[in-house]
Amino acid sequence: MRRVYFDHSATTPVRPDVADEMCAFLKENFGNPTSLHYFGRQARKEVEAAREKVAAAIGATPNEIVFTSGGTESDNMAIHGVAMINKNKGNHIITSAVEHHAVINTVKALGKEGFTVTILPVDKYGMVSVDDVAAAITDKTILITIMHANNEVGTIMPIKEIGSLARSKGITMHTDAVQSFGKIPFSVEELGVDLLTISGHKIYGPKGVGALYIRKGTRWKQSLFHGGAQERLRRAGTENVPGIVGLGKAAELAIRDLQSEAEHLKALRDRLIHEVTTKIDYVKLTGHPTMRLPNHASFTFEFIEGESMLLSLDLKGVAASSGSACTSGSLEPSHVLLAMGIPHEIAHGSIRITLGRDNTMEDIDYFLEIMPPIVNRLRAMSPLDQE
Amino acid sequence: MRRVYFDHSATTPVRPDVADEMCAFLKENFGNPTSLHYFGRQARKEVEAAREKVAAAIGATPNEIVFTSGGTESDNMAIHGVAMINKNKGNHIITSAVEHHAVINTVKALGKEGFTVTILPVDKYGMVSVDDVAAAITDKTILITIMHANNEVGTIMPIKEIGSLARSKGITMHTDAVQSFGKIPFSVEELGVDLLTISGHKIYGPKGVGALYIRKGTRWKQSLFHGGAQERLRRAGTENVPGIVGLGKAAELAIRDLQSEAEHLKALRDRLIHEVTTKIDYVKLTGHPTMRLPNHASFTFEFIEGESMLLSLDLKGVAASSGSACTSGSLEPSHVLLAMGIPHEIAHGSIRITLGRDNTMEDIDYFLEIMPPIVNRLRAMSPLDQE
Amino acid sequence: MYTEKVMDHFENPRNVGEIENPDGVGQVGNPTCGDIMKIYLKVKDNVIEDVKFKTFGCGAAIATSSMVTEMVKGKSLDEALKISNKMVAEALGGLPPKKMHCSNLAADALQAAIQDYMDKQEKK
Amino acid sequence: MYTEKVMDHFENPRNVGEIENPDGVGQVGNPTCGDIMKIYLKVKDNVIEDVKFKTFGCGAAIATSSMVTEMVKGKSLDEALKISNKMVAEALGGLPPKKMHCSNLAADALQAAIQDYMDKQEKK
Ligand SMILES: Cc1ncc(COP(=O)(O)O)c(C=O)c1O
Ligand SMILES: Cc1ncc(COP(=O)(O)O)c(C=O)c1O
Ligand code: FES
Ligand code: FES
Repeated sequence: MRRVYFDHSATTPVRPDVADEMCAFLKENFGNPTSLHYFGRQARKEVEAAREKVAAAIGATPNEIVFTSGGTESDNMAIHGVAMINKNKGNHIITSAVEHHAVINTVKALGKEGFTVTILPVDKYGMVSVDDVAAAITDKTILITIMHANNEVGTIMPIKEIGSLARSKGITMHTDAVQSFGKIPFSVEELGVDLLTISGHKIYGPKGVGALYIRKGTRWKQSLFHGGAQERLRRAGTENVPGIVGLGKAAELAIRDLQSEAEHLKALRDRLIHEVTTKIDYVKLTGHPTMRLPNHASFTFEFIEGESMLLSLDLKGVAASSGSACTSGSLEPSHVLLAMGIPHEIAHGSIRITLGRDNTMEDIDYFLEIMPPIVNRLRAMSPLDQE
Repeated sequence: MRRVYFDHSATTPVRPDVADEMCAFLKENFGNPTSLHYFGRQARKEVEAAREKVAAAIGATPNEIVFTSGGTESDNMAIHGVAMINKNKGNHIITSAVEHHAVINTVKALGKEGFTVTILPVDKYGMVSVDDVAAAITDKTILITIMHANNEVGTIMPIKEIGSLARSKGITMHTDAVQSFGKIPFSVEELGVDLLTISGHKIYGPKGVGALYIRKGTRWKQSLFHGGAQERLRRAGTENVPGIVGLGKAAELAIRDLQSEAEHLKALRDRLIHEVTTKIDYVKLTGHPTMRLPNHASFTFEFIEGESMLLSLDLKGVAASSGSACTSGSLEPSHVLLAMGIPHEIAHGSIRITLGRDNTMEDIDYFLEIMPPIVNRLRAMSPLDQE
Repeated sequence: MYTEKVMDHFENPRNVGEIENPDGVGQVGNPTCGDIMKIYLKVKDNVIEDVKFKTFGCGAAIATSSMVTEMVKGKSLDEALKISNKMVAEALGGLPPKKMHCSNLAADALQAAIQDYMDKQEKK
Repeated sequence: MYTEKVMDHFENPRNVGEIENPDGVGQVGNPTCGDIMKIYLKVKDNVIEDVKFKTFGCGAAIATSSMVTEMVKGKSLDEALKISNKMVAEALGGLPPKKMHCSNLAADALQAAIQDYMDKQEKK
């Protein structure tokens, strides 16, 4: 059966170059980078080389990069660490209603520990308004954490404007750039953020490794793991050296190819969006029509439910998702779509198609061929009024 | 130059079988195990197969295994999670003075958050006494966390006795088995513990992955990472699938080969200990003479300092350490040796030789050949009185 | 995550559709919570002669609807009333823990349809 | 982590040993903290004619001791007194941040030895 992978926002295949580098590493260079001896120094060298690559990819200096076990850890570490060190200064945190669970659940947990939380609404495109951020700021605000691009609907947020607002008020700013990194160009300078999260497995790198950028001078403290003195006391635990090497390589390649990839992806995406929304009735694009990730198409199909569409697509070899990989396993409709004002029953019928570097126009054609009959079959089964 | 790796307690090379399996995986099976589609299910299958292997290796059921980013995370997660859920029941935690920093620093941090901490002393062999544990228990005790085998001096603790004591009092028991797993046989049943930590890179598996065993019914809650619903809500963040696969394979092989490895290692170790302590003056074995890990030899050399010995060995191609990899980078003498009553100036002269499956008797001979001149050279440079 | 049986009923659902002038109709769930099941019955001499369903819901919802209709077709109302959600799930070779409630829906829709038939009988 | 220069001085330390009947001796550190440096001087016409050291300490401690002795040999006492820990570290091509204090020790031991010489001169 033809297999088409359309779920690149959930995870990506490891690029062959990255896998090769990691494998060579797994087999040969195994030292613990903390060790003083030859084996340790060899490993240390590679960790620092990877740190330079990651730093270069986002316009940071190597000392500002801390390696973690992934995007979730980076988000937790960023938010908790800023909250803990600033708790005598203020207790107000601003975030948005469409953040990844790694951010929103962390902020909500702090809300139960004496912090005051503002969860900003979004417009119908999933966009946070800079004015709303400005209006929410109080003299107790210590942290603004708003994602760079949304994983479910692909909307790109005005982080640059929010970042400079935060800076002008002396408030620490974090952004989760897990989805935008490697897909749209940016630097931490340009965005004006103090902390920024990335994850390896979303950029054709390995799972189980990520990084947190912490701008020099940011008031932040390590507050998740206690243990050894790794990562200059910013993250305890033996470094995932092959993972870090893979992340470094993946980051380097992602930036090198960003421009050409983006053009390729946009061509596929635009055709997909155009054809789906014109050929199938009662379909809507979710997320912003233009301020969106180049590889991201997401829709709602009325009268039918997301999982049954996904299963039907899967039976035809197409891997898509309905929102985030996390919510695929749950029963509630996406908090992102609800925050955008999409009614429950329509939010249940969401599908996300996220393209990647190996996808072709033939993949799009195949999807366009199989999707209409799937929709028709399920709609024929639906008890909902369809006029 | 001949290169001899004698630092297997810091980290181990990845076994070729394990590396091959991981590489195949890195290149082919890349799905996110949370995804419902084909690619996700393929990954999920492998994660669950690995979980079965790890469970089998310690005599647990698969549901009792949670995958983490390593031993440090497992230790933090175990201790913090038990403390958080039991804080209304009691606030007393018992640990020992020779724990790894991932345990002792976590417990100490809780000590600053309203918990009462008892740090038990050890005897001159680094051993905790069961009577001391019994005497420390109060009706507020909610957790006992004592390591199975010590990383710096190799001493194996009476966990079975402590485990059944804890159980008879209804107190939750955690043990850090990072060093003992795969080296000495045990099951969680036999040890009678409720939580147990293991780490991939100490058993010829990958870095950046570990597991926490949580006995069914244990009062524990996830309290480190907020985010997605992975690992049945016990650990948020996309699973490190290749790492998990590697850990599963490494665990399976470690248990399969345990007996034969142990005999091989003991033969090397015993000759090493015998020759070093008889051929060189003013040397003492640290840790227990018999209740010790089969691959572990650790010494103090009087009048000279550890790092200068390590550097000298390294110049001859021998990789050893002085205590834990973590403390190698620091200036203070090992907290473990001090807790054993070894004076500061002698503790500074410690060396740890931890053997592994690829070491040979020739490696031992080589060490025995180069070590005496190194000791002599450094002692000749030492201003300390040597009579 | 789903058994072969579930996937079979999802891919080839039995008895999809509506019955014109049904003797009983049951509907449970609501679009807000994301699941609606509607079951139509044709009853003769206390035996379910025909049954059809329409479902808005996940794969498990569709499969359990299909299975429940297959299980009751040709059965007496008394037998049909004994069908529990557990029996539906078992007939499908099991459901993932998170999806057990979907089988509730199917059994509930069936009971509602039978109840509707009985209510109508009484009124006659 | 160490520069080649450091490793060279660690492997081939210059001026190791003691001087019999030295004109000045300086010792700093103590075994509890893990570092001891002892420097012996032979002084003639205010010039350091000979210098030796003994050190209990890490690689950096040994290398800085060796370097400091090399730096002062043949120098006048005035020149020697100007040698700071920073100069020692620089002469070695730098030290890791954690090891900067080792160079302190070496400079301190030298100053102590010169002070000892001066004290003895005064008493004469
Ligand atoms: C926006 C966003 N943040 C954070 C994460 C979590 O990253 P990880 O899967 O590496 O833990 C994801 C992906 O799952 C994501 O899409
Ligand atoms: C006893 C012990 N516990 C915990 C750890 C930490 O494990 P990891 O390096 O996987 O974080 C180590 C090793 O560093 C160890 O030796
Ligand atoms: S019907 Fe609700 S999840 Fe299946
Ligand atoms: S002399 Fe103390 S660490 Fe170097």
